Amino acid sequence: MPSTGDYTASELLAVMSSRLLEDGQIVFAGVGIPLLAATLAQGLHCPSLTILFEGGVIGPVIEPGKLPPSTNEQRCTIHANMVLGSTDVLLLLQRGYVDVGFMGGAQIDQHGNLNSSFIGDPARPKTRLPGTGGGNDIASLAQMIVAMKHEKRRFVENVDFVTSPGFLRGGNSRRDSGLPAGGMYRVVTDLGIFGFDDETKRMKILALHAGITVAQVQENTGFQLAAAPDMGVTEAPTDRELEFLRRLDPDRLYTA
Amino acid sequence: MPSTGDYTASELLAVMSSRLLEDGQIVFAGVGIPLLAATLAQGLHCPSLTILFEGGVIGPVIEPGKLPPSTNEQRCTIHANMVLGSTDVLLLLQRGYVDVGFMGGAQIDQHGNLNSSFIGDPARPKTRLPGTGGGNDIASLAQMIVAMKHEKRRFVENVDFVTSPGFLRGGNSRRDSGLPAGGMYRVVTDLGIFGFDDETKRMKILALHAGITVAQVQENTGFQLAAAPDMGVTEAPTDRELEFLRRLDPDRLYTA
Amino acid sequence: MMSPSYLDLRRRLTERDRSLREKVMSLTEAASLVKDGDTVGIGGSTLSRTPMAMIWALIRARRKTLTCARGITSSEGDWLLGSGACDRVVTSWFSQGIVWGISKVMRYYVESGAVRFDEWSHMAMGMRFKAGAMGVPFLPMRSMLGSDVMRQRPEAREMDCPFSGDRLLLVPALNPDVALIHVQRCDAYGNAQIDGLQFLDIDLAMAANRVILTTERIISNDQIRRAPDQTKIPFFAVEAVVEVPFGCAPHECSGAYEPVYEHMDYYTALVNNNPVDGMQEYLDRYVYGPASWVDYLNLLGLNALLDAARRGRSVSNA
Amino acid sequence: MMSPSYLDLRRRLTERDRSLREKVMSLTEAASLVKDGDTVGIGGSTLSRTPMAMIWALIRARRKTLTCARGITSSEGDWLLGSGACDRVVTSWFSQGIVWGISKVMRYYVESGAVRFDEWSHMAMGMRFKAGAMGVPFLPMRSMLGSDVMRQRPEAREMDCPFSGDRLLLVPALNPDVALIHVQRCDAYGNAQIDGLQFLDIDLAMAANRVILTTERIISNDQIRRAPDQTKIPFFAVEAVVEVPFGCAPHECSGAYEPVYEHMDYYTALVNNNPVDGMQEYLDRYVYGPASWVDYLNLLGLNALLDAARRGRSVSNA
Repeated sequence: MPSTGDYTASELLAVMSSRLLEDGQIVFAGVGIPLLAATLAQGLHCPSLTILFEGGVIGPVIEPGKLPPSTNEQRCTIHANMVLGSTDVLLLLQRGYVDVGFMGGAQIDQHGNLNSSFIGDPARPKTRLPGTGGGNDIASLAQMIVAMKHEKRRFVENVDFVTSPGFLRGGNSRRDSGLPAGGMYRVVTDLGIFGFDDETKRMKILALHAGITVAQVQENTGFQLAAAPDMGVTEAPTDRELEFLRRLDPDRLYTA
Repeated sequence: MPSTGDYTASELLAVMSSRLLEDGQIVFAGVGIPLLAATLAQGLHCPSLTILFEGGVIGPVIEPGKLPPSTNEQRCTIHANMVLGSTDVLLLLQRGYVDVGFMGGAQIDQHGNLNSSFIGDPARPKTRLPGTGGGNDIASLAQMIVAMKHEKRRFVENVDFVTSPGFLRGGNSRRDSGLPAGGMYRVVTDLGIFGFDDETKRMKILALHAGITVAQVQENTGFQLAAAPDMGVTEAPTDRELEFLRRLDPDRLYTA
Repeated sequence: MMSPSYLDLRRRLTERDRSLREKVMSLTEAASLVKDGDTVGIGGSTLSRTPMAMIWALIRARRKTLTCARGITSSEGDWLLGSGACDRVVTSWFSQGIVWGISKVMRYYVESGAVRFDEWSHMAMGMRFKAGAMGVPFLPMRSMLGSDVMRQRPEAREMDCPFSGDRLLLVPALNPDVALIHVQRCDAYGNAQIDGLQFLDIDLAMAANRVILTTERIISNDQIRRAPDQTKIPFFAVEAVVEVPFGCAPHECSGAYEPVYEHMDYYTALVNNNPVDGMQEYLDRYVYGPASWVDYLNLLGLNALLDAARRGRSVSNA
Repeated sequence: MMSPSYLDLRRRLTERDRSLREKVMSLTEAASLVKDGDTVGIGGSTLSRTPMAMIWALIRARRKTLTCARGITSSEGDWLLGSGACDRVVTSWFSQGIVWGISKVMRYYVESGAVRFDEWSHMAMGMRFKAGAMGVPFLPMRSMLGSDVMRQRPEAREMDCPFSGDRLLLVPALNPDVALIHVQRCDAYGNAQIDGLQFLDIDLAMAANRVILTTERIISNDQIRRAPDQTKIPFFAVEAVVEVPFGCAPHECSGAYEPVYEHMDYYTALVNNNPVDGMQEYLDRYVYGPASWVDYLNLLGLNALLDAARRGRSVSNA
């Protein structure tokens, strides 16, 4: 039996982001924390949540202990309602079928732009990262939840490279670039839950996890973070949530 | 046993057009005479001819006595190599996979344009015909063979309405309209075989069936037909061809 | 048919309950999901997998001013025009089928100007549904160019390709309010499997704002999940599931039955002889008269249905 | 990668013998169909249905300056870069897989400037193959807009939609010289069936000028004709058929085997430790060394293969 307070940062991320999902939604989930969190939500409070995977899967059933190593492998298809082409599943985003895109992130900025392409100058990069995959498509076409570790090097004022668009340069710049739908909805970290100002589209603190202070968050963030006036404190992961998670990922593939 | 000379106009059309096909070709065939002729060619001199149907069929085997009533029904799919969406099979034309498009025609003009939409002024038509179906797509994107009865009302100077493009207004007008590929190759009628002048793109007589005169053809044609300098005479349908056809269509569904 | 904005198009999907829920209902209930004036996409082609039972139910529900879009239109188009349910047809071809020739019903209504017949090439119909399914406002294609079919469709636009300089035709997305599609089998949620010819149905289903499925039989969701790569339409596109054996009669359903040719012969003779009175007689006797679809089938005759089924099986077992 | 004219594109198809003919050959013979400098489209995605045996054969044939295009690139991309076969990658993502993290081989070659990495979104890769398959010069889409991914790709063009006024991105068709695709089964002519995830393979096959199929097993044309609606790639697109059981190892083939994880662990540790020498050691031992693909499999070990097959079956029977 886990006791409250006894969980990893990854478990915290999974639990907190799972609570943001609502029953009946269609969620386009990446592998890792998003997959775990969506499955957790489905198991506990969203029985009719539908999960989509980029490999081309609609409505799979993730079996405890049999987590897929990517969203492009046959394990993702077990007991699914439909298996279709990768382009076709991505087009569901464009057609407007998807309520929430749910991804991890390597680097994010004040406007919710994500970088998974380059560290340093893209012309002569220090590090060539893997690239966008479907991330750009998901972030361009759906409301987004991003789950990631909160570190200063990951929360930067402006990303070196906008791989997956948040609100671009803030204000209406996203809409004006040809992206009228979707946008960053929530960023979930091991320190708190973040949203975006309706007008400026800058990131703001919505809630902090128990025991975390604004100063701590600011210290780990490369730009100035406003706090929502009604900023709250999240409820710690419950035993029920943690038990479910640990049954799901007994080998701690994604929750170590 | 049929004796030479003892055949219907439809049989003549089927035999004459079947001889224009070459082994190894991919033929997009309409129902009726084209289907019969392609199957006849496959049976007698083109063993590796591949037939496509608009309904979404690649490489069917047409069984004698089981002719499909359209190219959109399950009979078309018997022993086929592939069944695919209608758009996908039509896109094979656009991609360039098809050697020959092979259709019947209701009305044709001097430049090989086909009309299957309107008789009379399209704004207040005397007769609303069924329309293009895939005819426009086939004629726009492939080399065409058209098999039809030779009557003055069907061979007109300019069709009332260009449903399926031949060479449009002749010369380079087809290419200049955005149709760089394909075009009318042969028109086969119960009087002869017709081609098109390389420059003017006007219809000309390539060969007449035995016993048919140029005067007879001209009499049944609503525009002036030139004769190719090397105009020939076709060889009458052979017993072998007629026997094959009659086995294929014992109920004379398409050869009455 | 003014195309809605992209955000409106998305909103029409997200307003629906897209959760995995049962949606089995009667033909009458399903018919109530279609409103007068709707654009209705019709699955199948010519005599194949036509959602006849659903069209029959729409006519009984006295729907009016529908715009009906189908790749290839056949005698179901007659019914829609002759009953007054439809006053605009968007299609590439409208005839009763090659065996029976051109539809006199279509001619009567179109030539008199009572019904509008928008002609597109078959591929253009496919591209329009595909654009709708993809969530883009148009797709480019290389046919219809230069023809009078194009000239009659100012809704399509010519373009010189910015990459190649090629002349292209851009055809606008067609997103029907509702698609009527008949399948061999689906589950109670609407996950559908389709055997044999698919026609334009997959793109039509994804282009439509919602799908009404009729099905030869309802199977369990477990059966669907055993072969998810055989699912052709996902449940969340579907708003209604109606189990209707012989739901395409007198047309065919691949692997289940061929057309009921006797009835087609009787029907075409009747309506072509007199497109108005003949059709009225047919509708009174076969559409408004029967108490149920099964009663309609009874009028076709069990013997004729079993013969059609025997021929259908023999084709798929050939 | 200058795109050929439409007529050239068509000519490259019509020059081929597209008749129904047997085209079964060895990996070595199939490799000879690929020329230095070709653009090669690679089927499958990440660790799934990767045509590993064919890539292995291309490296042994010492192909150079290939441009390799794939939706999601994994360790097969390492092989192509590390062997010098490929100097340009067109993809949306290049990593060894989430379990092993970012590819140090990719980093070494891309960061040093030796290899060009053209990044597109995954949907853009799909649209580019789809445009190629459809025979149009571009397709419109609604993502990549506003991002730096778009800014790095002047080959794509923004457009204000003439219908809706919406901003769209037009992505150019990608028509590879050759596509390498692994399938569960096909006949000797190349009619292919694919189980489970299809990825971008159907569009890739139709976009390419010719397809080299590797297959777990060759089945009879009779079997194909019994279920023609299960054929996913038509024979006339295919130029070579090579029967290669375990042809995706150490990656997976749906329903047949899962990845050989032990070997992936060994491989990634070796090459990430030293992307040049480690890769050379791997290539010498596993690619250039073995006399045949079966010998390569022997180095992976029969026990590991049977375990992967047991896991693959258990997934498909779950």
